[in-house]
Amino acid sequence: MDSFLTSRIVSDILGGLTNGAIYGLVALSLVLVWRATRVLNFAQGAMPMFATYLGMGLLSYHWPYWVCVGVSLVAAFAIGALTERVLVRPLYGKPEINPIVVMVGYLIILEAFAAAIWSTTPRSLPAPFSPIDWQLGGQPVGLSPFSLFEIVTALVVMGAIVTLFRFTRLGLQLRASALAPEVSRLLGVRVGRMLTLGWMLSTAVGAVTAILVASNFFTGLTPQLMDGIFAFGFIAAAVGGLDSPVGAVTSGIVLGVILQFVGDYLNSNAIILVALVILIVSLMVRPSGLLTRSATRRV
Amino acid sequence: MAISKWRRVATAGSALLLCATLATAATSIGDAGAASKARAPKVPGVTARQVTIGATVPLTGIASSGYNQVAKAANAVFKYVDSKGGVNGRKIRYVLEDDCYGTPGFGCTGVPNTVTQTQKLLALPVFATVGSLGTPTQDLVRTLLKKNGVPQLFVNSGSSDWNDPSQYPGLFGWQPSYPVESKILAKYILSTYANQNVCFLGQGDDFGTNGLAGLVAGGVSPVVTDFYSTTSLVATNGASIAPYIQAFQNAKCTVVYLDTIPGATDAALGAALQLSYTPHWVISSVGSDPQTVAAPFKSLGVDPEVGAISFTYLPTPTSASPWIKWMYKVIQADPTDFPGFTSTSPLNGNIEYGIGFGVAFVEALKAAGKNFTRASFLKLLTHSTFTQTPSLAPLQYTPVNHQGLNAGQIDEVASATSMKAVSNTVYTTNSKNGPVTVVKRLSSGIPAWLR
Amino acid sequence: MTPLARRGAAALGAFAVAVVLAVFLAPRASDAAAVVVVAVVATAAGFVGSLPRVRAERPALARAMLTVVLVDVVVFATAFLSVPTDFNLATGAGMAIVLLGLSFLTGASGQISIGNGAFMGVGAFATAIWANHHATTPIVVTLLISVAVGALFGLLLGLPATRLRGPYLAGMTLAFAVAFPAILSSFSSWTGGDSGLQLPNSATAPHWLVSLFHAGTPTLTTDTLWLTDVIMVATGVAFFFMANLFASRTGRAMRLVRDNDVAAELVGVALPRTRVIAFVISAAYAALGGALWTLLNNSVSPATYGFALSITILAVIVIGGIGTISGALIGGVVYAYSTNVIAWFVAQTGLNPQGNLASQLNGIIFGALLIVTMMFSPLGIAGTVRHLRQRRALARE
Amino acid sequence: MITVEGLTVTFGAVNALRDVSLRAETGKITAVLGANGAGKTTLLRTISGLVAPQSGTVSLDERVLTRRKPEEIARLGVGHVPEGRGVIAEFTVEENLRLGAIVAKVPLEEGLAQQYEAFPVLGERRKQHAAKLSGGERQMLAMARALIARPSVLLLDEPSLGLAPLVTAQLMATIAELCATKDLTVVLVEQNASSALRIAHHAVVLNVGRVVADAPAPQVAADERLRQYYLGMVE
Repeated sequence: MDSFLTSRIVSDILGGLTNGAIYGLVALSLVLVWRATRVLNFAQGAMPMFATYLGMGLLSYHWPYWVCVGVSLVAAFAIGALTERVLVRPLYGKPEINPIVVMVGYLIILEAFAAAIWSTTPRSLPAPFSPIDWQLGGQPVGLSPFSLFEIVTALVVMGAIVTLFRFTRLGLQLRASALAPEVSRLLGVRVGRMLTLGWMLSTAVGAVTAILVASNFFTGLTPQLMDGIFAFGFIAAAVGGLDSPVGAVTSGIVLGVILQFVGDYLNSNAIILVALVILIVSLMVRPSGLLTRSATRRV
Repeated sequence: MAISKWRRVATAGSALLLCATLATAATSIGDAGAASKARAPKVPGVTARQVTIGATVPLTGIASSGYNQVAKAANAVFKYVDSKGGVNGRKIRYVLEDDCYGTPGFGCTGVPNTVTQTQKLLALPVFATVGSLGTPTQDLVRTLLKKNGVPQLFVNSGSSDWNDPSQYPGLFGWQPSYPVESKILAKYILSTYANQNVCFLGQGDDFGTNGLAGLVAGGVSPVVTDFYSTTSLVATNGASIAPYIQAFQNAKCTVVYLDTIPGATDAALGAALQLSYTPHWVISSVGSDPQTVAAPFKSLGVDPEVGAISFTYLPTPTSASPWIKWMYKVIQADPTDFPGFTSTSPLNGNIEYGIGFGVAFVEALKAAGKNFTRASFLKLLTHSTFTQTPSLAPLQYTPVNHQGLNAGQIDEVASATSMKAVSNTVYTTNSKNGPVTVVKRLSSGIPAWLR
Repeated sequence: MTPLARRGAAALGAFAVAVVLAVFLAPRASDAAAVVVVAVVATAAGFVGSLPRVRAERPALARAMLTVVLVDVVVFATAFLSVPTDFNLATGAGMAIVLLGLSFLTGASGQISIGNGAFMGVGAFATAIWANHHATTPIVVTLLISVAVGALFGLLLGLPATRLRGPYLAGMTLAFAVAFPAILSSFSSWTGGDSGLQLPNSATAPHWLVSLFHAGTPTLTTDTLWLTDVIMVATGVAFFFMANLFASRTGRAMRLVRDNDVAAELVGVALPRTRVIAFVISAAYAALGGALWTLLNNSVSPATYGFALSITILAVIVIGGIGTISGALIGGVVYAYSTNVIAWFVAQTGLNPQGNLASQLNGIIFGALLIVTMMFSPLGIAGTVRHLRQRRALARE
Repeated sequence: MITVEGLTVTFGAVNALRDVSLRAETGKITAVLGANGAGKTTLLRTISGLVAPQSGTVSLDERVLTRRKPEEIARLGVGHVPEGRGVIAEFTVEENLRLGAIVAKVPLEEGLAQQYEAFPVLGERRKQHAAKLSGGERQMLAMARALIARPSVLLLDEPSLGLAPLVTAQLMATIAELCATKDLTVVLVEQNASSALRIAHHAVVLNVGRVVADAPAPQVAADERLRQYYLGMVE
């Protein structure tokens, strides 16, 4: 039993789940914005990165860890709200490339400002739990307290989002505003606020992700922290379907596991290539995602 | 219908004819330009009071952390020399262009590639490029600089590409080549970790392949060899390194040799930490600077690099070398680029590196005398041995060897900020199958005019 | 003065200026003669091309003339510029070709690609790989091969793209751009891995061409100049074809697709096919630009064609004017000179040029320009100029 | 009571409404009739704030509604059942109703119970997605969703569109009953003039954005000229 738990396959699965949880969270934050406002947010990695610098930067003033996490989340809410109000709102109803280009510009600016203020030298973030794998009979099992924390966090965040959407009055209004903004307004839903809220939620989910990423891969917090992760997150979201929070997290986790096996058994330089192939093939099979219910196009 | 078709064909034909005329005219005009450009100043980049030199370095992007200090440290040397009246009455203007190491990444948007940035240096013009960073990046501009007759000095890389005098007479390396370094480290591995399994991880370019070649030439045959790609490293935030480390653990390697840049060193050490895998680490000087490597681990309370073996061709900060004191003085005199640097700040490998080639350049310039040209400068350099220089052993160039340094000592990462020498023996060897020998004649102190 | 006479006078004036310049600036008689040839061709072409009757009845001819004038003027100018300026101009011209393709894709089909930097890389590597295996192939043939390879890759990626709408397509091309350097690195036996490839023959002019047009062997400087001119001519040809394409039936069909794809389908436009064609053309143009860059740089590395380049391409075309031809040309100039301008700006501000803020100014300025352009003038510089001219014309009436 | 005074709405160069005035009394059904493109829908959209008028005012009792946001107007008690019903197909029947109850002042459960009682068919299918409902059921759902908020004004845009004559008759009866029992102000926009006139108390006829008739419903129904030229009711 011990040898099974420490076997290559199990440790690949566990490692894949950890990476996949991160991909899933990025995908989830993309889905939140997409559902609310039909914008694919290319600054989805950069906005939380900025919030994380603002919040976790307080660690150097000896603020307690969890307080810094709280400040990061508040900063994320504020950045999300400001972005939606100032940058995104004027773009509703414009050709679909306009928001794409604006968000790319925003991404460039945020990363440049972060580097100008905090420099490109990585900052070390403490992991709240040990990042060292548990062992069984002297062999690592491919799972550390911190990676378990990552997986649990991803599931909790997804659960919270699903609960919010499915079972609360607020969630009902959020969904309605995304699906039928005009009808929702006629029923008294403050759609503008709901869209803003969608961006706030998404940025906060992003900030959770950014903090995990910055503590996890031994690369520390840098302005380009989320660049690579964003691409994998997008692939997960596109494969899962941009409309489905559960689909996004699920496909993120599956993607993580597949790529872990590719890295281990094939070559770790092939990870990106395989991810790209998965994306292209799945988009050819189901252009609106493998895990969405309907494939109808909105006109 | 038929008529309009013919009309179209005729139009296209006339367009092509015009283009042909144009090509003719265009190419013959080239001569006119050449003639007008021939009247350039005698020594580009050199006036009676100033020498302009330049470099392309990563000031932004993935490779910028740590490496962005190298050229600034060289510049600190130039500023220090300038404050003492310059070299032969000329001050040194050092122009740095950011090329982002040519790496992809959102953070480098709008930053042009190395070639374009080098062109900007040519436009100034510069007398030479000095200390430009990177193997792939500098490989890209070798031909361009040669074509324009611009010396390419002290390239910040240990690739053997810089030692090709017949093809590139103006190209000079500075640090010991990767094979030399790994051969000397191989000797250490053989004597200290005899009969242990060695695994090798290298960068997927000259850096990794040259390093492995030296290791093998030195008698160490790794049981597993892997090469990572920098682009994958960037895209996966270092996660792409983990499978290699896992494989090393599975192969029961007790010694792991890393030919990695600091970001990849971090990823490798981090992955091993996660797996509770504690081999003896042997890390190339390129990726072993304690301060840079320790940064992401700071909050963990553990620095997995402590105890790792590395190589250096410069005095360790804890040594008694007079150069160390001088380096502190030089850096403290430049608060613009090194704000808050005090006598207790750690002197990292990147700063030492920059000071090292900075001093080499001012010494060469001093030796070249008041009146020099590019040709006379290069001729002098190829017949020079600098014995009063920060490197452990003298810096020597010959008409057939442009590599530069070829000796160094084994050192060990003593803490998150410093290295200590394992022994004070300085070794040398060649890039081929020559033996590793002990250097008898070491560099001496600081020349009086630099003190 | 009648319009015809006015044009004639202008053309004569330009001719006179060109001749005077030529005589003063070119020291040798043969060069002066060459300059005169250029001046005459440019003036004549400009005169013919700008005739209202020609423009109305023979638009393709007018466009050809316009192309000739543009290229002539630039080539004429390069002869008197410094080598680095030439190089900048040539780099910008290569970029302009890429931008023409992207502009066509967006302007005519409403799609956006964030992966054109990678398609450039396809062309760049195709050139380097081919030249390394077949050193004797004439450069023009190598270029054509690279374009074909680029088009093939465009087709491969364009097929799934036919079924994707805006954000999905943008995301897919983004993923391609991010993955591209890593893909190149993993085929290192072909591509040279992270180090990339050098051109074997250093892109010297083909001997037949040199012996035909140059008196002796080309010197170092003429070598670069020769390349610059080749790139200018290539840009001219690319521009000419694009101008025709924009005005053609295919171009009109594509614009219909952009404006209303349901209606386009109703009137018989084959949607998937038009989308694929647009995608393939933009990829082919990108490949040509990349191939020319390889010639210009003598070498190629995967990192050059990473995500940053794709983003930069998007930035300059948006600033120039996405969906317009002139916007692509403006974008090329912006690309060539923006860093110089920003460096100058940094010097003026007195910031420490090696400091954090100064080294990030590129990003801050580019990002801000992207946002401001999209918010206030989505058609960029080209669109703004057009708008102002229309307003002035209206005011005159 | 809804009062509209001098309302002019333009889209670009097109006048959708020109100087329209009307008054919808409390507890009465006011039918707005006219051909396709007469401006009926624009009128309703302007009342509920989706369209900003060039000039003129809309008031609910004494309160001016013009230049308020639609969600505010909804919160003031104006229910709008839009053209095409606006049922959210991705939602279940109950979710649609819960959305309608966002601005309601009564507890949700009470409101749901009331609507299920009034429209038993909705109670039977409460867990089903609205996409699965028939046209008539969707119209019921749309009305129930508007009514659950207990509005004082109900704006109905072409409720009979796409329904079979029998269903339409039933629907009209329901509307009449609602109006009588709940003291609602109903503005009923219809192209199907005859069935609307059967239940309406008052009728306004629009033609190309202008009011061409404003009279008690029976009077409009009896006007041969109106019937023929504007209402397309030729026997």
